[in-house]
Amino acid sequence: MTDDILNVRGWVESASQFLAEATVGQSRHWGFVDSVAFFLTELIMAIVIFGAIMNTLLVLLWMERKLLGRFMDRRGAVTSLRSLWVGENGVTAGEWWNQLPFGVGKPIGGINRALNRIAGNDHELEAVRRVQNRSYHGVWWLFPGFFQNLADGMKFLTKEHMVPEKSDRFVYEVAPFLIIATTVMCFTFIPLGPHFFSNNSEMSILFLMAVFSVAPLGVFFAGWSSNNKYTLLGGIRSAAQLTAYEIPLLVTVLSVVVISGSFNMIEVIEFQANSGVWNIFLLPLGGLLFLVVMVAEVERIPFDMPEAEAELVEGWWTEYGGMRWGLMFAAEYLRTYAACLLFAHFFLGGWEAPFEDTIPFISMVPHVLWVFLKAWFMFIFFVWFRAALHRVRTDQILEFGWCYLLPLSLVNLAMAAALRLWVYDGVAGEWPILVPILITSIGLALFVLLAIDEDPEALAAQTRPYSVQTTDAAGPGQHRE
Amino acid sequence: MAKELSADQIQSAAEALVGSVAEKFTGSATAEVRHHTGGRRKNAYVYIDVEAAAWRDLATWLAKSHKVDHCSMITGIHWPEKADATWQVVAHLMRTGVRNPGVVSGRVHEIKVDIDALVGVDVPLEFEISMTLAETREPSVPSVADIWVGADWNEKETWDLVGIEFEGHVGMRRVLLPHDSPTGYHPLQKQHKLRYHDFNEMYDDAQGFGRKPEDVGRVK
Amino acid sequence: MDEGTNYTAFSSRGLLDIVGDLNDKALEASRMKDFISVLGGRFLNWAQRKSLFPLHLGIKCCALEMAAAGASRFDAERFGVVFRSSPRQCDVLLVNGPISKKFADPIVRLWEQMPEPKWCIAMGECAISGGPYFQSYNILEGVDTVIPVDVYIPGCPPRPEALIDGFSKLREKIIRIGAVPSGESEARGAPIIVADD
Amino acid sequence: MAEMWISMGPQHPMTHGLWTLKVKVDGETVVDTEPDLGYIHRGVEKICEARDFTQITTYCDRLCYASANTWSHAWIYAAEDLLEVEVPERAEYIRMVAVELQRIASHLMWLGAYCPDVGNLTGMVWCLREREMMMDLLQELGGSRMHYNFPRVGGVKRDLPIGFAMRCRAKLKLFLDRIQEYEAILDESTIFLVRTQGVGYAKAEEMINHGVTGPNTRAAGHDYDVRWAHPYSIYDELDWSPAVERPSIKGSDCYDRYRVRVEEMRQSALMVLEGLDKMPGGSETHHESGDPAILGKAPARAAEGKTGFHHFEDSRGESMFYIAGGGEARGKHPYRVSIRSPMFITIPYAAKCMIGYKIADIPAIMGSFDPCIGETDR
Repeated sequence: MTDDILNVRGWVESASQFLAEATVGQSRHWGFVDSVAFFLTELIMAIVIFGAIMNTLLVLLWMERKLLGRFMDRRGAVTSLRSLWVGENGVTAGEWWNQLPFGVGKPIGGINRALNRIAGNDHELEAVRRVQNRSYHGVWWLFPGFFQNLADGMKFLTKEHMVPEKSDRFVYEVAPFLIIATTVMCFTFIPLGPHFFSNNSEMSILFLMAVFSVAPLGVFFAGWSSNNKYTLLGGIRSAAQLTAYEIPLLVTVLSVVVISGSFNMIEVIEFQANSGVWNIFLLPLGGLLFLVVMVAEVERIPFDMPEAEAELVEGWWTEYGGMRWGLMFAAEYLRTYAACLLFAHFFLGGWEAPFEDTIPFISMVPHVLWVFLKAWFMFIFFVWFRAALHRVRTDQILEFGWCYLLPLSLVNLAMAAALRLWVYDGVAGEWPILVPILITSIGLALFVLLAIDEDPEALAAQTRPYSVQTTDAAGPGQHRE
Repeated sequence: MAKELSADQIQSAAEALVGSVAEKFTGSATAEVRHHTGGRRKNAYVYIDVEAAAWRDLATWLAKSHKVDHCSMITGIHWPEKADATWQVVAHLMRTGVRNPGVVSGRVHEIKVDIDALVGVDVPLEFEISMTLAETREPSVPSVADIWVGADWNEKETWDLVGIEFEGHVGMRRVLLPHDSPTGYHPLQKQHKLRYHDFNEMYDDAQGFGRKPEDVGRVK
Repeated sequence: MDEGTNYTAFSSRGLLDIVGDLNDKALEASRMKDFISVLGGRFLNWAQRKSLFPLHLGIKCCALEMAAAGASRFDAERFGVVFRSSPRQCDVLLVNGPISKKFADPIVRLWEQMPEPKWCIAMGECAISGGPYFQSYNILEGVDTVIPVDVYIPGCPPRPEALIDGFSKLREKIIRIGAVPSGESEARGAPIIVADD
Repeated sequence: MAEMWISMGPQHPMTHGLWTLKVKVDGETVVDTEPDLGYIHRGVEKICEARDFTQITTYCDRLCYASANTWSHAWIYAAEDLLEVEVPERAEYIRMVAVELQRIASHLMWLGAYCPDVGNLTGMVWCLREREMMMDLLQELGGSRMHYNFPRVGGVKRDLPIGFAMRCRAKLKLFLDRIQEYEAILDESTIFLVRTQGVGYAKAEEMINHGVTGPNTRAAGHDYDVRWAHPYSIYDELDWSPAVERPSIKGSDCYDRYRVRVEEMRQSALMVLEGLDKMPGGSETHHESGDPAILGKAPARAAEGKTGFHHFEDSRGESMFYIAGGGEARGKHPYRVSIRSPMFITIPYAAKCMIGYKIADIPAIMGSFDPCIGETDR
C-alpha cells in the first residue's frame, strides 16, 4: 500500500479505537471494544466518502455547464456567492434577521451589511446601483456559476409532490429510491486514495458492477408506473439499451481484472503502480470500449434514447417533478461521476501520480487530488460527446451494441489474457518497456486510419458516403410499398 | 444572367391551351388568356370560367392531356348581394412539369431544366378557374381531391371556413376551427361580423368568457 | 383499502404523523422552529429565485424571441433560466402567443400539471390582450381570461432583453412576496408590467 | 406490444409551434399518423376584410414569423397585381435584398430547430448566433427585430441606410465561412448521416401531386422554382440557378432536404452581394422615404370585380395571395383575401411520409420539411 500523507483511514481508526476504549472499554461490556471501534470506523469513513463525492459532484455539474457554454459560444450560468446577500435589482427581503429568536439576528445583520459594503453592489447613486445590478455575478470571481447547481438542487425541496392520478402509486414512489440507493451504494467500493476508502472487500469490483447495473431496473419501474405512453416507451428503450451494453461493460472490466490479476480495486491500482505502466497503454482498445459503453450506461447524448428530448418529451422521467426528479437528476450525474472514477482507476492508474518515482517531491501531494483530477479530466470527454454528437436511434444503438461492441470486447479480453500470461508472467514480472510503446502506437495508428472514413469521391460528387442508391439501409419503409 | 421563362413562351403556351379548351368544352367552359397587371413583367395566365357540373371532367382533362400536375389553392367566396352568383369557388392550378429524375448506370442524376427549350405542353403555366353558384342553403361543388391530392386539405379548409360542400370528398372534417364549433358555423360568410366591428359594443361580453370585473361598463 | 394509503404491513402514515407532531412541539418549545424557518426560508427563497425553469412551449412569434433569449447572444441561462419540456419540472409557464379557443383547455391543463410554487408570464401582446387578433372569432383576449398571470411583458414581439427583464421582475416579486401558492391571488400581490416604472 | 395511438400533443418539443400529431405505433414502428392543426388559427383572412392594404402587410409579417419579409412581399406583389401599380427599379433591388436576407434567416431558424430534433443542441445555438447577424441587417432595413412591415404597395418604406451595404457585405462574407462550421459538425458527423440518410423517402412526382413545392421538391431532383417558372422581381438580372439535390432511387430523404437548404443559404448570400453591386443608383446613395425612386404612386381603392393573385417563392414552398377587390361598397378594404400556405399542404403529406419508420425518425422527417405553424393555421 503506497503510503500517503493524507492517511484518513489511519486517523479515523485510531480515533475510534481511542473513543471505544474510553467509553465501552471502561464499562462491563469491554469485550466489544474492537467491534465498536470497527463499526465507528466504517460509519465515519462511509460518511466522509459520501461527503467528498457529493461536494465534488458540484464541480462536475459546474464543469458541464461551463464547458457546454464554451462549446456553444455562450457564458452559461454565472450565479455567484454574492447573490446570497445582495437582493434583486436593489429589492431586498428587508430586515429578515430580526425575526430570529434570542437576538441571534443582530450579528447576521451586521455581517450582511459588511458584505454588502465590501462585495455588494450598493453605490451611493441610485441609478448606478440599479444599472450595476450585479446580483447575479460580479466581484466574487470565485467560480461564477458554481452555486447555480446548488440553487437548482435546493429548489426541488420546495416543489409540490404530485403523483399522477391513474399511476401505480406504490411503484411510482419507490422507483426513484431504487435508482438513488444503488447509485450511491456504488461509491462504497470506489477508493479515493490509498488510505481513503470506505470498503476494501476482496471482490470489490464484482460487487460494484452488480450494484451499478441495478439502477436500470428502477428506470424501467419509473417509466412503467407513471402511466404515460412516453415514459413507457422511455422505460422499455432504457431496458433494451442497458441489456445490450451490460455484457460489453462486464467483459471490458473483466479484461482489466485479468491483466491486473485481482478482483480487488486497490490491488488493481497497486498493480499499475508497481508494474510502472498504466493499463491505458496496455489495453487502449479496452479504454475506448469502456468509455463508449459507460456513455451508453449513463444514457448521455449519443445514446440518449430513453430520455430523448425530441420525441419522448422528457423520456422516462416526464411524470416526475420536485424532489424525486431532483434526486434522479443528481443520480444520473453520480453515475457519470462513478464512470469517470472507474475509468481513472482501471486505466489511468488510480491515485498514482503521472511520474510518481521520477519527480522527487511528487509523492508529497495527497493522492486524492490525482484521483479527482483524472476523473474530472475524463468527464471532459463526456461533455465533449454531448456537445458534438447527435442522438443515435434505438435500433442503431442496439445493433451497434450487439454487433460491434460485444465482439470487440471479447477481442480485448483475449489481448488482456495474452499480455498477462505470455508477457507479464513469462518475463520477470515487470512490463518490458517496448510492449506498451508498441501497443499504444499501433492503437493510435489504427484509430487514426479508421477515423478517416470520409469518401472523398462521394463527397465531391455530392452523393452519399453511405450508398443509399440501392439498399434501403436505415429506413425500413416496407409498410409503404 | 440567369435564364427564366420568357413572356412569349408563356403567351404561346396559354393561347394553345385556350384554343383546345374552347373546342373541347364549348358549352360549359369559356377560357381566355389574361395578363398580370402589376410589377415589371405582365405574364400571361389562363382564366377559365366553368359551370360547377363540368368542373370535374375539365379537371381530369387538364390533368391527363395537359399535364396540369399541381393544385395550388381552392378559395371560396361568399357574395351575398349577387343573387345569381352568391357562392364562387376559385381554383388555382399550375403546370409545373416536375418529373422523377432518371437512373443512369445505377446513379440518379438531377434534372436541370433547359428553359429555352421548353415549348408547348412543357411550359409551366398558371391557371385560374372560377365557378359560381346561385343562391342556395347548401352550395356544393364536385371534389377533385382524387385527381390532385393537394386539393384535399384545401377543400377541407374551404368547407370549414366558407361552408361550400365538395361532393365525393372523402373524410370531410373541420381542420382549422375547434372540433366542437357548432355545425353550420362557417366564419368567412359575410353575415358573421368581426368582434367590436363597431365601437360602442367594445366592452360587452361577446365571447362569453366573463370580463375582468374592473372592466365592466367602461366605454373605451 | 381507501385511496392513498400505502400497501405496507403497518400504516406508516400513522407513525409519521405521531413523530411529526412530537418533533413540531419540541422545536416549537425551544424556539428552534423560528430559527430554522427564517434561515431556511431565506435560503430556499434564494434557491427558488435563482433557478426558474420555464416550460418549452412555443406558440407563435414570441417563441422565436424566447429561443433567441436562450441562444448565445442573450444567454438566459446566465440567470438560471433553463427550458424544460415537461410541465412537471417547470416553475414558470411562459405564454408567448395568442390563445385560441382550441388551445384554451390544453393550456389550463398544462398550468394545472405544474407543481405548486408556479408563476405565469404573459409575453407579447397576443398573450396580454389578444394583440392584433383581438377582433378574431377564434382568439381569447389575453391568457389572463383562463390563468392568473404574474408578469406581463408588452411588445410584439418583445425583445429578448425584455424577456430577461421579465424574469428579473419575477425574481423581485419572489424575494418580496416569497413562494406563495398560486391559489391565493390576493396574497400574490398585483401583477407586474415590465418597463412600467 | 399492441398498437396504440400516441398523441404528440400541442406542447411537444418535436412540433415547431402548436399542433398535434396523432401517431399509431406498433412497438417502435409508426403504422398510421393523423395531423390535427388549428391551435393558433386566428382568422387572419376574416380580419383582413376590415383592414386597408398597408395595414394588412403587418398581418402578413406575422403569418410565418420565421420569414416575415417573404410573406409581406408576397402580399405586396399580389396587391400590386390588383391595384395595377408600377414599381421603380431600385425598389425591386431593395426588395430582393430584403427577401433573400430573410430567406437566409428562415433557413438558419430551420437548421437551428432541426439540430435538437436529431439530438444536438450546439447546432441550434450556432445557427441562432448567425441568425442574430441577419436580424441585425434586417433591423436596419425594417426597424424591428422580427416583423418589419417593410414593403409598401408600389415600392419600399425606406431606402438602404447609409453604410448598410458595407456592413451587409462584411456579415455575409463571415456567414459564408460559418456555413463550413455547420457542415463540419453535421456532414462529417457519421451519426447525423446515419440519422438522416435513407429516412423519410419522397418522390418528386408524388410530392408535386400532393401540393408540396419549394426546397422539398428541389431536394427530389427537379429544379422547379417559382422564380424562373413564373418570373417576378429582378431574378433574371442576377447570376443564380436553383439549388437542386441528387436524390437516391427511392426519392429524396432528410439529408437531401438538408443539403438543398444549406445550398440555398449560400446562393441567397451570393445573390444579395451581387444585388448590392448592381443596385441602380448605387448602394451607397440614400433617398428620403417616399422618394419616387423607391416608392411609386399607388391607388388605395380596387376597381369593382377586379381580382389579383401572385405566386411567390417562400423559403418553405410556393406561397400565394388571391385578392378579390370590393369596389366602392368596400371602400379601402379588399372584399376577400385568400392565403395559400405551403406548410398547410405539406404537413399532411409529411405525416404520411412517416409511416413505416421508427418513432425516433418522426422529428427527423417532420423537421426536415420545415413546418411553420403560424402560416399553417392563418
